Amino acid sequence: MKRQMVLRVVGKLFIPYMLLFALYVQFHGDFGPGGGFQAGVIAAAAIIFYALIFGLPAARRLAPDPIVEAMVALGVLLFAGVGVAGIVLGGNYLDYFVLDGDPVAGQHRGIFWVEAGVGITVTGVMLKIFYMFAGRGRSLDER
Amino acid sequence: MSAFGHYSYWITVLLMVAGLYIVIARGNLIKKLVGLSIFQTSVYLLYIAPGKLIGGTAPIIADGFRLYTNPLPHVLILTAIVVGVATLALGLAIAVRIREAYGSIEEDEILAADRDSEGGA
Amino acid sequence: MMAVTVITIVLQRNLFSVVVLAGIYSFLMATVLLALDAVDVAMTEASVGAGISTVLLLGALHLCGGEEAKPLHRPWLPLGVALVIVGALVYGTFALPEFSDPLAPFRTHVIPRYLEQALAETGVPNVVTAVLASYRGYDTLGEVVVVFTAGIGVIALLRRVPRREEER
Amino acid sequence: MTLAHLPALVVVVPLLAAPLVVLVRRAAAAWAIATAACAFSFAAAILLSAEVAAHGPMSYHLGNWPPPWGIEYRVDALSAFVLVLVSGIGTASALYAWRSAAAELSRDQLYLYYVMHCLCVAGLLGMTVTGDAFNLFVFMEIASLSSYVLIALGRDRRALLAAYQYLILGTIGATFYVIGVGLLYLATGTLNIADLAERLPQTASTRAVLAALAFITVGVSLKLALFPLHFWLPNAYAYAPSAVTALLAATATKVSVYVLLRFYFGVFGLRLVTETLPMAEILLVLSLIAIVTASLVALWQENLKRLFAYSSVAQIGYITLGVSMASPDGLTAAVVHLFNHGITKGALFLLLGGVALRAGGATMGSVQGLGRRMPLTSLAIVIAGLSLIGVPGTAGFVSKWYLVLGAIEAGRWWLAGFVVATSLIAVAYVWRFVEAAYLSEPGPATPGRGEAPAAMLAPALALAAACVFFGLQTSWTVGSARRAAELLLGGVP
Repeated sequence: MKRQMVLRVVGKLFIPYMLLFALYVQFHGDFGPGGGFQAGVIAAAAIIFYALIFGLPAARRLAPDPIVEAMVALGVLLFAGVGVAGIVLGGNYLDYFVLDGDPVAGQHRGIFWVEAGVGITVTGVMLKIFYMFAGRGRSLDER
Repeated sequence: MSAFGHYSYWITVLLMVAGLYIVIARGNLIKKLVGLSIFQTSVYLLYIAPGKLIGGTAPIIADGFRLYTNPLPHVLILTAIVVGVATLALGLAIAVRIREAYGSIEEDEILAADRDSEGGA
Repeated sequence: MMAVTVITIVLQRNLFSVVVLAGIYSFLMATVLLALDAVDVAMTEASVGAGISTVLLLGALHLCGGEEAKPLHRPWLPLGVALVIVGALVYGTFALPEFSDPLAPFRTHVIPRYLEQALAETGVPNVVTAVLASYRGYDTLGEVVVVFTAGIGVIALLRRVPRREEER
Repeated sequence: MTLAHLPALVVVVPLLAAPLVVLVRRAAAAWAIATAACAFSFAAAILLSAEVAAHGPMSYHLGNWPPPWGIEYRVDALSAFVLVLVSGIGTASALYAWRSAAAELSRDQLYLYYVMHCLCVAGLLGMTVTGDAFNLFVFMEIASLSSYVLIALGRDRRALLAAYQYLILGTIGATFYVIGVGLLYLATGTLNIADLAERLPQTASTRAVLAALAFITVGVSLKLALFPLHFWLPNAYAYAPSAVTALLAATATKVSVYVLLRFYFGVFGLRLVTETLPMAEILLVLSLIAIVTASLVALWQENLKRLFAYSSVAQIGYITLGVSMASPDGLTAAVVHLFNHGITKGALFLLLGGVALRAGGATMGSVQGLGRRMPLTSLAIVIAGLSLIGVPGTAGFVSKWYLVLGAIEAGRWWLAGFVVATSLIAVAYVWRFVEAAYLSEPGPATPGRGEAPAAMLAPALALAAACVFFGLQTSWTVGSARRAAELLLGGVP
């Protein structure tokens, strides 16, 4: 795999754009198709490609395990935290209306953060699962 | 009531049953999981196909369109897809562990292995 | 097309081809969904079903090895179960509204508010996003937690354990 | 202000605890967070149940969207009752896990165990309290995915296979449920349970509704291990870690029964369930078969965890028997038994976990002479066993009493006789334990003198004491169950 120059160059060129595309899907979800979940999958796919081309250790340097694991938890916390913020500000759980003086702006803000939470967790989980399966195979081969 | 009006349901049913058949009839743990995801996927069609309006458009509000496809099933199915892939990942993880513990992913062989170890104990 | 793919999956015993066929099946499904105007769902299905699932299945296959043994069971019982379900579903769906019927109950009840007011109430033109993140935001929280559960579950199951597991 | 938010908080707090635990990672802190979250839910559930008893059902609009557009949480007599059971057992099992899980799992898996524990409890609570059919599915999946992992964490390699089989069957069950809900949605256009109940009688597609009823019944029956869909249960219970067995045995199947009750009486309505389709008869026959065969199979088990797992299948039969009567007494019996059997089985499996920890396994061989070596534990097992049989003075008696009353009320004397007769089989398998523990000399597999660690013994003894307490003091359980039964039979909740 390491000798395939073309693949490496193309990969290097493409992967930043894939991540960029993921961000676009993440934040454009309000207007077109897309949203946190799809963006998360695309972002994770970008790094998985990176791992396929440059090897798993390289990918693990790019997105180290502890960070990925923290992402998994932080996304859920962010989402649930937005909900709690609703209660603290005097509304119901997951009430976005109270997040801003203007209800519609509050909705927009709520949706934005919630989608961000979804994106973070999904990226984290997909990467983590991939690491787990791929890492398992490696250690088996070595034995 | 025309047969064509329900055509989409029937395709759904066919896919569903094929998936379920794989799950029940096959002994290979991984193939069972593939069958399971086909079974789940077919449910997507059950929800989404009836929501389509001929002449309608995707549910993104814009000027110039009045007919939209039903958005609620889309939301539900997005959730269902996610649940499906979560189940698949977990199922595969368990299958991998089974393979390591038993050295096989055929249900019959595993059950036989268990019976042997029980008989020996 | 999809039907053909599925039947091939049923008959095929090489797991590698099964997995690839399942990927193709997902892509076909995504196309159908696109034709049904479910853009968000189609996009997810293409990336999840054809992308992530296939990668996962291949990863697992790499760990487990490829061929399926000959089935020992007689297929009559599963076939019987399958036929009963066909019966129940055909029976049930016959009375449902026809394809693209604009007066079906699920078009006149809850939906109109989403379609007419989502833009004004949430400021988001993509109704799917509006419903997903706001009206039914709690479902989405649940969905994220499901993903989270799966992620943590896979960690719990596949992380290398220092202690050798006991076999019995 | 807080009281009004409790319906959401009771679920959200354990849900929030899970990612927190992942970030903390240290086992002791993880345990503290998980236990605190469960205890909070328990307290909230008790408050809610008092509130509901005083002021009637509460409804909570998540995201402040009124149903049927948004998702509604609904607490009434029945769901508050189940909430108390689930969160109570969740707390006991979390306390217990401090020593038990530490002994059965490796150190770096421990915090993951607590994550799954929180998620499982949150999922079950969410299923109970939700008023939305699809939301119920989502939380069902949270609860099931986490329970697959919990079972797979068992030490024995057969735990993996049990978890896999449970995963396949559980997913089929959940998918059947989704198909049923989908059919209902296509027929009525709504997902809110109360709204469904209102709109169902007007729908034109009765056949779709009947098919939905069938799919939901099969799907939920898979989850609640109704005979003949119970294959996954004994292995799953036998090989899971002890604290998990107690948690699942006492809550998971019970919540599924609750879902079945909700749909039968809260959505489809009595007329559709009992008159259009012969559901009551089908349930009755299946329950009877379940009670007899599972009790008989239990008689021959050497592994005590398996023995009581089969006994669970039989006891679930008693619950569905009560459901099938569809009368006030029958339903009261079903709901009370749901609770009483929950605490009884919770106590039993926690105690057996203590035996397994000291002896390395809970088989008939390892409990020989246990009465002398672990006197408190064996005494408590006997008490819980008596409750399982339904001896007067224990919780089990109360529920069987109402079951018999319901049968007599319906003019089915033979059914009342049947309930009493099958209890004799339970006498037989509990006697096997008594015989081994008190009448035999300690064998080579019997543990030495000494009880299980206090952290394990205390929650187990508390539950065993609860078996007696709720056998003598029946006003709260029977009162709640009675109100729940009236609510269910009153039609639209």
